[in-house]
Amino acid sequence: MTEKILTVLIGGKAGEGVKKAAQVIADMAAKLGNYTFQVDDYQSLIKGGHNFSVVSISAGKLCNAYKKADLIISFDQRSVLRHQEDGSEDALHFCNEGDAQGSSAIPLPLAKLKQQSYPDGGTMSIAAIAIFAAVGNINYDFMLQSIAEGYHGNSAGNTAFAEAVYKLFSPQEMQVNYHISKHRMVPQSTFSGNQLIALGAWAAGMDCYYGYPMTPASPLLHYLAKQSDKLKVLAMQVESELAAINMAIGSVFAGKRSMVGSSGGGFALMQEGFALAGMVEAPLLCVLSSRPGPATGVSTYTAQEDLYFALNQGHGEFPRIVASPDCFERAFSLAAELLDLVWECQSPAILLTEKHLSESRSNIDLPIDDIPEATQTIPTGQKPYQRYEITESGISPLKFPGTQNCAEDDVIKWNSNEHLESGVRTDEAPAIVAMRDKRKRKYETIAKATSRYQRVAIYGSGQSVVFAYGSTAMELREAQKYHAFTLVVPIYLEPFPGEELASYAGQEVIVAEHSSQAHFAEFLKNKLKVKVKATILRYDGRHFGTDELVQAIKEAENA
Amino acid sequence: MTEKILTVLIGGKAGEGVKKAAQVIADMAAKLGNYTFQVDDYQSLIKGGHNFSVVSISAGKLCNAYKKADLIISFDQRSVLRHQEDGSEDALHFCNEGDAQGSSAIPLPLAKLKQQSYPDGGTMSIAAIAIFAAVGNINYDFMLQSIAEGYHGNSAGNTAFAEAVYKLFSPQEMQVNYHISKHRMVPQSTFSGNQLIALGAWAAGMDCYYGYPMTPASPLLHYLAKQSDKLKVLAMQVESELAAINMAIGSVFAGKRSMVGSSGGGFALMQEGFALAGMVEAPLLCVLSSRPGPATGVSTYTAQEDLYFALNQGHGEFPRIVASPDCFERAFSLAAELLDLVWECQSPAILLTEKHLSESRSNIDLPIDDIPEATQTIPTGQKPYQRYEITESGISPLKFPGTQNCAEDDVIKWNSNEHLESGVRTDEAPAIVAMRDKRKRKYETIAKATSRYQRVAIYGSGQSVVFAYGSTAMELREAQKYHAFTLVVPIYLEPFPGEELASYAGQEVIVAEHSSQAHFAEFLKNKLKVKVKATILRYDGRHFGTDELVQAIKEAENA
Amino acid sequence: MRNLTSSKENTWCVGCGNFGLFASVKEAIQKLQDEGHNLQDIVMTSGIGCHGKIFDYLNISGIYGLHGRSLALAQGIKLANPALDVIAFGGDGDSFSEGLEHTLFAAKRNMDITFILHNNGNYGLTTGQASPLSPVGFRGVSTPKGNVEIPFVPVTLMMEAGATFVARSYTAKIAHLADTIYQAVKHRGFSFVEVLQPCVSYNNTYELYNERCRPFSELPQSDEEARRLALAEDEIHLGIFRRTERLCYHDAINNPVESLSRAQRSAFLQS
Amino acid sequence: MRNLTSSKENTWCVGCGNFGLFASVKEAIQKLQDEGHNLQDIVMTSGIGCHGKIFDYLNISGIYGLHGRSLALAQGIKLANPALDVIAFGGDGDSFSEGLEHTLFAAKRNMDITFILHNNGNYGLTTGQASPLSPVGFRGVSTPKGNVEIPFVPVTLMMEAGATFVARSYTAKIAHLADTIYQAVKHRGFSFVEVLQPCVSYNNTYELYNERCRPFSELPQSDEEARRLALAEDEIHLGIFRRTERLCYHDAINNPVESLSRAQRSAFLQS
Ligand SMILES: Cc1ncc(C[n+]2csc(CCOP(=O)(O)OP(=O)(O)O)c2C)c(N)n1
Ligand SMILES: Cc1ncc(C[n+]2csc(CCOP(=O)(O)OP(=O)(O)O)c2C)c(N)n1
Ligand code: SF4
Ligand code: SF4
Ligand SMILES: [Mg+2]
Ligand SMILES: [Mg+2]
Repeated sequence: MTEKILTVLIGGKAGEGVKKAAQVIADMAAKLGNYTFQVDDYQSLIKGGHNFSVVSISAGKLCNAYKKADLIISFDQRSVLRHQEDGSEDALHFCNEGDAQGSSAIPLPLAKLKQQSYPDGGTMSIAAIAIFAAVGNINYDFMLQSIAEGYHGNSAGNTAFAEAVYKLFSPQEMQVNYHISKHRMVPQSTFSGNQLIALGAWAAGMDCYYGYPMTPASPLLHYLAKQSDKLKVLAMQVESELAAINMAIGSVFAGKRSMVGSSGGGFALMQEGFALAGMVEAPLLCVLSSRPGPATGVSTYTAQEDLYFALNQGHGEFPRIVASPDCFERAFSLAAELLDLVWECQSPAILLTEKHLSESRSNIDLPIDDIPEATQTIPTGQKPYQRYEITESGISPLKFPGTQNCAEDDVIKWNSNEHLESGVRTDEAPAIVAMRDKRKRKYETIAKATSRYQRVAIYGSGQSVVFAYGSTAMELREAQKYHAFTLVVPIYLEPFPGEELASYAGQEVIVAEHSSQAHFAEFLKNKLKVKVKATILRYDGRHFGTDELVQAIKEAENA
Repeated sequence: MTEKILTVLIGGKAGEGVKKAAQVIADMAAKLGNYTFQVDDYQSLIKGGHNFSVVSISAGKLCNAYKKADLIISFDQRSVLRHQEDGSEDALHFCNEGDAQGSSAIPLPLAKLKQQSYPDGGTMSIAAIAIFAAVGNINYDFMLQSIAEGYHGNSAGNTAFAEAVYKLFSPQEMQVNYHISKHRMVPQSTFSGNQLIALGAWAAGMDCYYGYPMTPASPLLHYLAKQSDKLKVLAMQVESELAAINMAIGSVFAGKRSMVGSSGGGFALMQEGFALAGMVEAPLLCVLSSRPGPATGVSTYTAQEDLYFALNQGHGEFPRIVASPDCFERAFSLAAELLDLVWECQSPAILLTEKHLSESRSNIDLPIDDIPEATQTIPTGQKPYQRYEITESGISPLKFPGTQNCAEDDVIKWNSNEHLESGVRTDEAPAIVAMRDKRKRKYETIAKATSRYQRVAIYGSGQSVVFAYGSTAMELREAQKYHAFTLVVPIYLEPFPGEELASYAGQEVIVAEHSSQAHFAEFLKNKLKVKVKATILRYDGRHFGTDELVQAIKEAENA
Repeated sequence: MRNLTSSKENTWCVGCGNFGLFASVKEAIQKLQDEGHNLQDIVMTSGIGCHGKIFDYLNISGIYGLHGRSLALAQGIKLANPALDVIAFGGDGDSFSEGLEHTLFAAKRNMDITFILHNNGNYGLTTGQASPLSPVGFRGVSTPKGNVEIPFVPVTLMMEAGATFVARSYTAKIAHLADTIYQAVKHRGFSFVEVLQPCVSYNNTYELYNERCRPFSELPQSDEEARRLALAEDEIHLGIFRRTERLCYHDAINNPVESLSRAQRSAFLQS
Repeated sequence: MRNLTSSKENTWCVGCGNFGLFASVKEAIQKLQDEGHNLQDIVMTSGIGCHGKIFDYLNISGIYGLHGRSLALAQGIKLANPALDVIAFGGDGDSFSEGLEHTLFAAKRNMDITFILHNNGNYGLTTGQASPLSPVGFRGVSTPKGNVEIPFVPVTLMMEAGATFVARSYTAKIAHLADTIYQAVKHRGFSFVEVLQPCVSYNNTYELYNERCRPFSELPQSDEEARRLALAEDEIHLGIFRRTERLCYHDAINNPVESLSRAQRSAFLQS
């Protein structure tokens, strides 16, 4: 019952346009009526080294890229050697002549043609697209058009190179065993997870993004900076993550919906600011996109090691919200939802994700309808205005200086010290208790507010129950095509959706996650008293293979 | 069976020497054969406002200061009003004439005498000491000597003022109902918790302390800076907490035992550095002295809100050690023990404590014998030297550049990126897994190493089991004088001493802590599956009163 | 009319220079108000330290931030709403140690905010540690043998960083200080006012300042001249050292923050 | 004899200025070794960025630190063992953005370390964002419309902060750079070497530098003269701008770090 899947792997040096070629190939496949899933495997270097990108293509929705490729295109010898074992049966593997020695790769005169096409130098990238088009039986003009759309500049060279490579193949001579040009109705736009998070937050009113570059969160900044004129958004690179979070809090004080994002190391630097948001009750959305740690760790790979770190961000007691998108669509809708939620509850939230979702790409329809029509009204309280008016819900009135919701006499004081209702500092015991109790009541209010949303996703059904969160859920959904099991995914981690999950309490479950310490399994044991029958752990920074998961689950079942 | 206890409370404006007076009083009481316990209640201001200090004095060891005072000395009217209700039955309450109105306080011409004694201005401080001496029937010369030792400068004025105040009292006219001058053998030196932590770490070889001032951790810096010549220690105030932790890691790299300290906000800033220590496997001891949060919070009061924050310091996976001293003696011995432990295991550790221990003072004997004789030898590994040599225990050889343990050809590379055994960076999957597995094995090694130490303290016995950690244990020990219960105190929190505590698993327990969210109770539920019958929480920054605890425990028992 | 002084008990030490600073700030704000500025449009931030207490005393909207982050918050506010006049208060520990980076970057960007430095040459609130502006030899609880670091010179450092308005004044010269602050707020771009603020408890500099402070009134002709004045050792020159025009940040980026409605966003995404 | 180049594969882009810098550093170290310096006594630190990769390539002990913390680590090493020669490598993002504070404080303290700035005017490793040293108009992924901030001038900023040795060189002038680094390490106190380092991928400045760089050899007579040279716009002056004597930090504090034995400590506590 599984759909046919075509997987293309392109390998080469950084700077040779491996990722870009994969992107154009994925876009072409989507336009021709296929679902796609692209994963880039690259190292922290700009040129040289070894990069590769994988695009899986299918008539059905894909939740992961496959590890065995049907078509491999190697730009250099290292790639030929590295990917010798990565082909499926009957895989086609192409490389430049001279790089093939001792392998089964088919040599093509790529370097020579490249030189002829670009007298002043150009990129190997185009060759991959042309090979894909040729062996995929893709229309020549459509290929050229796709190249023109994907690459700016040197269009003559690109065309010449594409043509020369495409013509190396006689029609129908070598073909992949997959019919690409199906012209089905599939989503036409391909997005990375980061783009979806950015767009989702923007859809819910984000006006300011402050960031300091850090893989895999940097593309949030790049994307928003590039779109800033169109989206009328401020996307600013600042001097450090400390600056980012404090500037964002300044901006929410002035009434603008704001977001920050980083990976573990940068997030570590934002902890004090996160606690500030808790104290001043600033609505602030933070994106934490994980990579293997600790410290600098492995900068360009995926991990889920920061669960407890995220749940315990910042010193002191205050309500935190942590949720993690389990698919591309949710990256968009959850970002929007969380931004609304933080403004409703005046608390900071973390959208926790991983490189695997942040930087992978797929063609999806934006779930625009999941975004509420308009913001709930913000309470403005009684006269005289008191920023921290003590209320039953714990939510106090919010006003913005110099705006229309603010009267002449309103004095709006946000205070990092413990404070009175007026926002003025206090050290008095009863006042401290009163204000802490107010904030404490927000735990309940937040739990209630989130219960309006989908806090748990359940996919498929089968004998075993497998728990996962974040992008590991995608990996497991792909595995569900080959083996039936019930996949249970908490989208919200804090507040924990105990009600929705109550039926799993005490049950035997399998837990899959990208960590070496099985923190998520620990978390579920604590929260749900589940019995963890087996954990499936991967912690080398790479995503799970579909086969690998199927096998591990079967093993756990038979154990 | 409880010993008689005398409690002295001194209240006044900041800058009037309230704390200092209490200190000298405590020192006098200790010299005269009493145990003492001093708590200072002060606000974040330098002059003005309201401060008070409490000293309890007893023939038996004291674990807390009492809230009801037998002798109250108020330096100003605010103090008179504030402390009206704080007296025990028959309490003596003295104040300056003019401040007494409407209260039962006894007016004395303190301001007048002060002015006469110090034509150029002086401090009220001395008056409190003289009153204490007079109503405590303390030898006049001993009083003068104590003042001379405690106060430098203006000794003529001090003597004149002390004499004038002392002489206001006819011998034996008004007396506290406690015999102070007992000349028993008690510890003669009074220490604050911070001093003990500093000395303990120093005893175990600390050479460098880097800090940025933050209450209640600043006195670590002040004390070590003051003693630096004597102790041959470097105690340096640096530009930020980020600098502190990174400089400390630099110093351990060069072979010096180093320590940093801060409170929640500053610790939040050290998280990335803490993760660095995890990655480079730096032996680093960090002191986290808590105050109420979040953000700036309530700077000069006590709290235990940072438990999970401490347990989850830093992003990524690496072994962390967290332990909390449950009494003054342990502040000294645990600091020493942890410093040895981090060097043995090459991992960062947190000594978690609170303002209540850090800044309270008591006369104790330093448990010098608890400090091991010498450091375990540091493994230096095979040739060629590899910093991250993969070993069974996870502990790799440690060498220091430019020192004798280092050969001509040794290249010592510490790396914040994931690395090979040589310390050179890697992105390769098998190498990543190998190094992570090495670090993972340290969890076990650390657990084994700590099992050599006392990881749990159990005090008293009784029907109920009460759990606490940190200085809350002291508060409960004082309560044990009035009500019998079993007090169980994990000194180590991570690795969790599950073996020692196994007998409590599943039991009904009471948990006392300084937090509003009962994190420690949550922690015990997760770790030990205890049933928490009741939590006793205080979160206004003040310490628990002894009566309050006794009553709360009784209530829990009868519930 | 709004009283600029709040009802919060003032806990600065008697004689603290902060009182003069507070009075001057109020005078400057009063003048702005007289000229038609709306109090609703004036916003303050502060860090943590004795200086930060001005937040509780001054009856103006704002954020009492974390230690060292006053200028980061101020920049975030300004960018979100450029119509506001943003005044950031900072201590010397706050803004030249923990938060030095934000201070230099705010100047570099020529952010249109006013930064008032309470320079008391030490960490007052935490009981008198040396600050990066403490003189060599300063004895405090963390430098009992005397500070060995030479202090930064705030005026020249801020000039170096790119501040377009750079001034120095003294808390005991209320009229001078009030006018300087007023000018600073009026300036379009980053304004820096170093306020010499004696700390009677840990660094009593009244005598020194009273003796050496010399106000000047002519804007120096050049940066060299300004530097010479700022660095003079025998005399402490008070006045405006630099006042230049340069595109301020929110003008330079052609401020795109223009809150679109949900409907507009939705329409855009559907297209 | 130890090979100064490790066996780690070099992944700098072909043509990157870092190759010249690497060659110069090795030459300088070689010269120090020839003069009797022991390689065991030379220690390096680096931050994260393309510059940081020098850590893997140079066969010298040290710490590959966090982004921005190279100079904090370096100071900690020096204080713990003043006998070591400590060389800190930093990127312009690393040392003038994330870690700017440590950079300025290390200079202020006149820490006896050498700081080598790989100034490539952008964030190379993270794919070409603007850095605080990028020129106005620089287009990178975070500034697609062009950077609007004026860059800091590292030479004058470090002079302002108190560095006692301040120099500028260029990766394409290996002999000049090697000698500058050699002099910097020999200097007692904080030495700063700004290295103009073209980034062929994101900020290819070879042409500009080849055209405009002018080495000078006479130490400027005064700081004003040095500033004038450093700030010149038509020509980029290379050389030593400042070289002065001032007590370095570990001398000033009369370095008390003197590991007492456990027994000595115990005896002290018992007394
Ligand atoms: C992250 C952090 N570190 C340290 C502190 C403690 N702290 C509070 S005020 C202060 C120094 C104040 O000095 P300064 O900024 O000069 O202000 P002043 O009190 O002198 O006005 C410090 C270190 C803190 N609140 N937060
Ligand atoms: C705390 C933290 N924030 C961000 C990063 C991501 N990061 C790695 S290198 C780099 C910038 C590098 O620029 P630069 O220092 O100029 O070095 P270059 O690559 O140009 O040599 C950044 C932002 C990080 N590793 N850590
Ligand atoms: S300590 Fe100094 S700065 Fe703080 S209030 Fe007192 S005099 Fe002013
Ligand atoms: S990106 Fe630039 S700095 Fe980095 S290696 Fe390539 S050329 Fe050098
Ligand atoms: Mg100050
Ligand atoms: Mg750079």
